[in-house]
Amino acid sequence: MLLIPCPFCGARDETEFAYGGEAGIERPADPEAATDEAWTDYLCFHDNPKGPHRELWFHRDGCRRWLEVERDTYTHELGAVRLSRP
Amino acid sequence: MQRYSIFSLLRGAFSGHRDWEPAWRAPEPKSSYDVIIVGGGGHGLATAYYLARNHGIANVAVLERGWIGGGNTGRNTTIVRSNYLLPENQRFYEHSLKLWEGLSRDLNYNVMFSPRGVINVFHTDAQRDYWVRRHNGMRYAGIDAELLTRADLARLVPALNLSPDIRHPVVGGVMQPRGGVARHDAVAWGYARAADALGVDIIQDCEVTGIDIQGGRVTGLQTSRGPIGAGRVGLAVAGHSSRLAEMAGVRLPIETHLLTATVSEPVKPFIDAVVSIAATHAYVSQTDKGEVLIGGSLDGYNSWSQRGSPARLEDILASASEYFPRVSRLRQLRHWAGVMDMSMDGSPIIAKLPVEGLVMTGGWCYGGFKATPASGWCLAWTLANDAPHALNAPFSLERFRTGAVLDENGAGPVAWGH
Amino acid sequence: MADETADIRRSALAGLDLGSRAGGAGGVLLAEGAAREGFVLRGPAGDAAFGQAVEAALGAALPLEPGEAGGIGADALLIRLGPDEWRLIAPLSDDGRLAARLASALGSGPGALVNVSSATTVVAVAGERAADLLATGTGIDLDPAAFSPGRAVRTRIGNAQALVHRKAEDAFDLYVPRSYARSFWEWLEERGREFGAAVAL
Amino acid sequence: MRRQPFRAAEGGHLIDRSEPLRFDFDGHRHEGYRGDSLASSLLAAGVRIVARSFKYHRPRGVWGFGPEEPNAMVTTGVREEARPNLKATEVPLSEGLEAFGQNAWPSVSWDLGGAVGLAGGLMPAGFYYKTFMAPARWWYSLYEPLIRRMAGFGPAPRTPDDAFYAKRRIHADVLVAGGGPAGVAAALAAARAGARVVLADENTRFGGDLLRAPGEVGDSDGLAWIDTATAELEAMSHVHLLNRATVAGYYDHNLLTVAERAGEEEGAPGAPAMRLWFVRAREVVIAAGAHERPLLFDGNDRPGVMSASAAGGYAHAYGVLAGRQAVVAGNNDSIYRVARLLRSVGVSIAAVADTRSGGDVRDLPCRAGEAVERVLGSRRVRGVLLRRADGRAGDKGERITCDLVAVSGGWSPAVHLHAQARGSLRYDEERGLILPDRAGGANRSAGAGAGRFDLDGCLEEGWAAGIAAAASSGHERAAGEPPRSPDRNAGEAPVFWQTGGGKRFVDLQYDVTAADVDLAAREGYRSVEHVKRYTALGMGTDQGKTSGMAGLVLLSEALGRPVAQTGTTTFRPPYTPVPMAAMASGLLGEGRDALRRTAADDWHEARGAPFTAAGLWRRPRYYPREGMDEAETIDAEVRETRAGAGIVDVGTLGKVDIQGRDAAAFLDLVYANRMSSLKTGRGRYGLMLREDGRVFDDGVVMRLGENHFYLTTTTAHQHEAMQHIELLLQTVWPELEVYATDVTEHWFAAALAGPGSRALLERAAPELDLSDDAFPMMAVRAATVAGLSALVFRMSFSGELSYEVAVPADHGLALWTRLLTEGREDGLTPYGTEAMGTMRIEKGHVTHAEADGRTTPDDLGLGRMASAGGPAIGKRSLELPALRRNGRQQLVGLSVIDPEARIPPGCQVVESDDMRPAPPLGHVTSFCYSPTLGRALALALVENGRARTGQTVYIASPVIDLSMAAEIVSPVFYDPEGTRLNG
Ligand SMILES: Cc1cc2nc3c(=O)[nH]c(=O)nc-3n(C[C@H](O)[C@H](O)[C@H](O)COP(=O)(O)OP(=O)(O)OC[C@H]3O[C@@H](n4cnc5c(N)ncnc54)[C@H](O)[C@@H]3O)c2cc1C
Ligand SMILES: NC(=O)c1ccc[n+]([C@@H]2O[C@H](COP(=O)([O-])OP(=O)(O)OC[C@H]3O[C@@H](n4cnc5c(N)ncnc54)[C@H](O)[C@@H]3O)[C@@H](O)[C@H]2O)c1
Ligand SMILES: Cc1cc2nc3c(=O)[nH]c(=O)nc-3n(C[C@H](O)[C@H](O)[C@H](O)COP(=O)(O)O)c2cc1C
Ligand SMILES: [Zn+2]
Repeated sequence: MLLIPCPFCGARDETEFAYGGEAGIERPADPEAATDEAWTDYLCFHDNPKGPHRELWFHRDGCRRWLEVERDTYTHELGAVRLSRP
Repeated sequence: MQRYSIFSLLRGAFSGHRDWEPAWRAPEPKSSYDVIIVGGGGHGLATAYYLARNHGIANVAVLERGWIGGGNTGRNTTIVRSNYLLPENQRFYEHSLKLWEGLSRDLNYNVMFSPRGVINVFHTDAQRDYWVRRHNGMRYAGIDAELLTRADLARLVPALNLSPDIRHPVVGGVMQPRGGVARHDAVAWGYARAADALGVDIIQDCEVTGIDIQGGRVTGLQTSRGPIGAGRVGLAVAGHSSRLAEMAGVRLPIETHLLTATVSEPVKPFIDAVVSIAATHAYVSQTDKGEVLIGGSLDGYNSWSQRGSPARLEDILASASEYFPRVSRLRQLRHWAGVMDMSMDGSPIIAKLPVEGLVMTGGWCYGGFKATPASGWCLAWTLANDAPHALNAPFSLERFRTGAVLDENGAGPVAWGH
Repeated sequence: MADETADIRRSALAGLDLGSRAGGAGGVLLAEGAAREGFVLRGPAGDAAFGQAVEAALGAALPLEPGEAGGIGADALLIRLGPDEWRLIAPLSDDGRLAARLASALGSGPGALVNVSSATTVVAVAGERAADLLATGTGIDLDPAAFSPGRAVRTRIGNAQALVHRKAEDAFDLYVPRSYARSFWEWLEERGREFGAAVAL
Repeated sequence: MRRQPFRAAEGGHLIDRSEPLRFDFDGHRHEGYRGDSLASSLLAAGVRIVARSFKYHRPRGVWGFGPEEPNAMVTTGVREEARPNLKATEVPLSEGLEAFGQNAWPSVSWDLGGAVGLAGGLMPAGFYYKTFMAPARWWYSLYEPLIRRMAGFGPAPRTPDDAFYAKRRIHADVLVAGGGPAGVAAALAAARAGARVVLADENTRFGGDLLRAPGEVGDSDGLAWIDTATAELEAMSHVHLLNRATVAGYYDHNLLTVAERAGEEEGAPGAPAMRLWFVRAREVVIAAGAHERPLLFDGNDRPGVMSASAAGGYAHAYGVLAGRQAVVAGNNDSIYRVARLLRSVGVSIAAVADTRSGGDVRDLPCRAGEAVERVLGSRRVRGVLLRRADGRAGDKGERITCDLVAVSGGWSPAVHLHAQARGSLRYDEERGLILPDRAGGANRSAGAGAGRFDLDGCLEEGWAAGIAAAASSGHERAAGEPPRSPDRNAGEAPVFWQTGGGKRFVDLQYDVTAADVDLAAREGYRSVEHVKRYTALGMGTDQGKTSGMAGLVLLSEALGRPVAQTGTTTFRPPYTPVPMAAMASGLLGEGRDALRRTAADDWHEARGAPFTAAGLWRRPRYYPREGMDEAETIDAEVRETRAGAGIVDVGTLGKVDIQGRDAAAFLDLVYANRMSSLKTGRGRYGLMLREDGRVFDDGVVMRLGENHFYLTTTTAHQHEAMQHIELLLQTVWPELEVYATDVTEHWFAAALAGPGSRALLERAAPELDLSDDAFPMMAVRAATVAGLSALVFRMSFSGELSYEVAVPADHGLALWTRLLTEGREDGLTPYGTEAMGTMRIEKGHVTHAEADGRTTPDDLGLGRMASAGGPAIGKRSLELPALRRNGRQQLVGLSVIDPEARIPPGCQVVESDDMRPAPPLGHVTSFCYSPTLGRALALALVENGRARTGQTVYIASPVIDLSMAAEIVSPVFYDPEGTRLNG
């Protein structure tokens, strides 16, 4: 069970969080202008590395902030964790 | 191929079992093959077998980075069924189920396919409407499906908790009688042996590390045992799909997730059907060896670790104990997890990729074991004809571009939501 | 006013008839805490004007440490729960006065104040084994060195989310969502068997 | 006859001879002492056959001393109370204990299943893959049921385990797994350094190997040192000592599970049967000791063949003679120690056979360079054949009479926890040991578990590990001097495994022989993982603790490749089996899923309403009436509401308070239709899409002030909607100043519906002007209703004139009862979710049955609404070709032609009523009997549905063989002009 160091609350069990997938996916600034390809890239085609991954976690049972977490998807080792909106 | 039968066993008994031949050879890789299949799980091995048997293409190698059957094929809860909602999935999985029904004899290897019935129980009106509708839809697709009352459930699964006083009481169920389980390892081994007998080279401890492409066409593979030339390449690597596709510069709408399964210590049989519980998402069966085999939902985040969280395990075991209270008297023997290829709509991809000669099967989510025969069958067809069969045409990559996704659960483009 | 509401106010635990369960003496006592007013205060922690407005209205500084529960007078609290979130807790007898002051101090500046007085039920857990009982269902470190008396955090305990206010080393107030309160109470009582949990009125 | 013929007159530090206990095994009464394990008391009683093997039903006795036991599997308790698959070595003796040998009928000593063993030749590894294939049906109808009946160890459970199981979460600086000399030293060092320590050991008493064999620490007895050290630890408030506590699993980020058999502790009445600890440790010291390895020889599974250290342990710890006359055989120095221990309790030593050439000891009948070739005796050991270990030709060997063969093949460090943590392993070729290599978490291994076999070394390593672990967790106080021992003999064992041929068992539990491993290798199952799966080696309840290494070496030999290249199978949790009930505890029923109740729930319950689930909430379906069945009652609730007035509890809807400068702009992005144009005091129905264009949620948005909104979400999606809003605010548009607060729990709400609702509300809220002008449709006002401060919205789900009244939930029941009292004379009818559902279907309103995650706004007939707003979430996806194509399924109404017909659940919509396979046109999403229209109605998603209006189709449920004709109509069946909204 992951122990995620929430920058606000401190380290908490994974069960307090909801996962949000890859972090930092840019939403096309003008969706109407985006091609189908660019738009569906944003929707469906995400990074899936075996290794370091930047991802979103929602601290549902704590500060209710979305966190950006660096985590190795193989070892589950954590890197930097920051609030998505400081 | 040395034929297996009760007589060959008797002969073996008299010769002290000294004369059994290897089930498959351990060849050195040739410098090139007409077709190379990457991934020695059930899907890869089945693909090779059907290429040789159905299409006469036997200059084929299956490259497996570890040992065959060691991926999800060797670690799943072995449920086989075709009780799907969407017509595209119904057709495909029903084709698969039909192949299962003749598989042991086809391969001359007992894969212990056991059609003991797959039951889904529901708890609310909404769930009832959904499950009955799904089974009515199966009937219209020519698939067996039944509605079960609580009395039926009590008869078929006496160990099931039908008390009205539990948190989510069971109000009824549906069943696909032809569904069941099979012996997972035997599926890999049986396909391997049959493919090998038709001339396929099964090469273990051979990791693919690169895909050679010239002029937009695949020409061969880089492997831990050196480069190997290939006319066509089929990827059947489950949770590793995105890595392999990336080697060819292709991105996939697939994420890799953790799914746990667990077994109890073995006891005498007391659960004869496969039961899935809608309220808590757990599924329970008892193997022929006697273990109660329990699965649940994903841990819910990208992972290649094959090690699940104890929190999910508590949850799965609590569900199993709630609905099979007697299970609480058993002890948990072992738990493990797999590397799941979760697609963005919960349905698979069996398709040509945007590189000439490169095709894949993947995105199997929770359900690829049951798909093994049909996935291999379709991928072999696609490789042989350079075009998808009608059965797998809907499972294209383009559907994610056009929006024509096959979202069984209506969960949207959230890989872990399916 | 407080009297007038007495007959219309109904606790989420009323249906449990705690009176009939009262009694016993064990390592931990469970009781329903008095109903309180609660307000969610939102606003930019780093904005000096916001901080000053709050301080002016409440007569106490805006707590800035995560989990810090600043006292306002004798029996009201302002707890920092998130980067831009606080919870104001006041006795019913305050009758919205603190909140009204706060609302007018915020004026049209950034920030928000939302009444959530009915949103939680207070469960008081006290006694030698109080922390052990909570530890049957929460992953936070309850060692007083890590979670000292006077502080409050939001976390998950058993089947509910809870705002946990540690009043003393062995006394906690748990603010649990109203609709979960009965299930939570029953879960707590069941887990408390190990400690001979007793119900107090 | 003496009650305990194999109990020495004295000795045994674990037993209390003053307290004899009686127990039954397979129906025979025996006696043992407090402190005994079932295994030690069975041995004391002279019971040698305690189980039958899995496949061949061979007699089996006790092999080991603790959790490594592969053989002595028993069931305790009878019938309802039976607990299968317990290891006799782990079952503490208690007064009146009833235990049974397993896998045998009628008993382990006379087992008819033994006949199976005669056909053993037909059952080599994997035989079932080779047969039972034709005819296909026979596999399932005949062979498989037979195999199922034969398989499985203990009896299937007949009842749930309803003992109390506890759980506890705890944080530690250092968790020490294993309380032998190394572990106790580590715990002491770490605790003295100031670290918060948890020390867990699976036995009833700390000491580890010192329980089995005496040793010296400092200049006193080792166990005495253990007692002193643990007493010191006990006294420290920052230390937790756990006995009978198995560290079961090592998980991510140093979370470990520890299963404490708390209920076994004496003098702890009411203690839980087990307490499952979840320890989050900064550092872990693994001091798990080592498991003794067997030797392979013909008949090595006979009752009477036993691990040497176990035989010695039974003598030392329990004063039990595992036999009268022993041959001690092995490949390392420990056999001499064992032989002396046995002799000290009165076992006569027939021979000590050491496979090595040296090691002659004068006081024992030593046989250097000799090994056991074969066991004599068919049901139990009657002797052995000893032969030269180097297998010289012409050597016929010598028969030696004995009833106990104590064997030691060396030791395998218990690397399980290290490996579970994903630490790597390395094979020490010279010592024949698999050892922990790189750690896979913040942990370190020490003592025998790390390959240090001398007591002094174990203490030293343990101490050092404790110091280091404390330091890594930030505690560096001086810990004093480490304990030392004069025992520096590492007792190394050369790699030696087998002699001769015959039936040599590798995995005693699953009856895997050396020949099976060989066969697997020849058949091409060459990976160690294939051998495991093909033969079942190591898959038993002992998970191969004793057999793993032997299997590995045999396979390596068969393949002619080094052990290091063969590798091990994967070590997985739990270390020893954990009761399901322990894992499940606290999570059954409402412990897992709280049951959410609205403020008026007590009233519904008192009124006898049956409930339905809505997410975690429960809601009343209808309010039963005297002399009416369910359908009649629901019809009455509908009719009375449409004719007069009804009231329904809508407290479960999600509610969100939205404030901030950019609130309006934000809602324009969240909802497909525009919200910024709302006037203060007015509300609007809103549609939230997912980014893929599918309808996600709907509700009403009300503007309470310039920058203040209040919105509702569906009951099902309240948490998801909140999370979605926060995601957008925090990651997509962080620059917006918007505060969203979930106020679902704060508000209770009830809807008054029906033409009579206005008059009723007028009386309840006299200050409120309810005229159409002052309070038009979709307006919101603050008011006092029934003496309570409330918010009143005018909106309608039922299609009638309707008002929703919201009050703080603490006042919810008061509002509910006061309105009902107020409305008594108007015949105000409380109605439940069934009547509500019927009325909304009559009006064609959608719910999640229609918005099922696959439908677009246009599919649901809400396309116009969605095209009204700006570039909100999900809008772009609506442009994708598949979402615009013709032929999508669209929402329609189905009006059943036969007024007597009732629609069953789960129907498909088809073109013909013959129910033969054919692609359906669509399916029913919601259905009801409409008392208003006097026929059954349905909402359905039908291919090109809107264009089919007027066509006749069939609603069908093949699983119950029922179909009926229906006409496709507009989904708004009732009052399409909306005139009734005005009352
Ligand atoms: C816990 C669990 C329960 C499940 N339950 C069910 C169920 O009940 N019913 C059901 O139908 N499905 C179930 N599934 C899903 C099912 O197991 C899989 O979908 C299916 O077995 C996948 O088979 P495969 O052949 O595609 O993949 P795998 O068996 O995983 O084979 C892929 C192979 O590719 C190899 N590989 C990867 N990368 C490379 C490389 N670079 N070079 C060479 N080889 C490579 C891997 O080593 C692996 O052996 C479950 C899965 C899990 C994990
Ligand atoms: N050749 C020999 O004679 C020989 C060989 C090996 C060890 N030994 C002796 O054994 C001792 C080794 O000391 P040590 O402290 O390293 O080991 P130990 O075997 O004395 O103690 C390990 C303890 O950990 C317990 N344990 C193991 N796994 C556990 C788990 N998962 N959860 C809870 N408890 C667990 C065991 O039951 C045991 O009590 C020394 O006295 C050494 O001399 C002798
Ligand atoms: C259907 C099924 C039944 C299993 N039964 C057992 C069993 O009886 N004993 C056991 O040790 N493992 C059993 N396993 C688990 C395997 O030992 C192993 O954990 C799993 O295949 C995953 O492989 P890994 O642990 O080597 O990664 C079973 C696995 C499956 C899929
Ligand atoms: Zn947080």
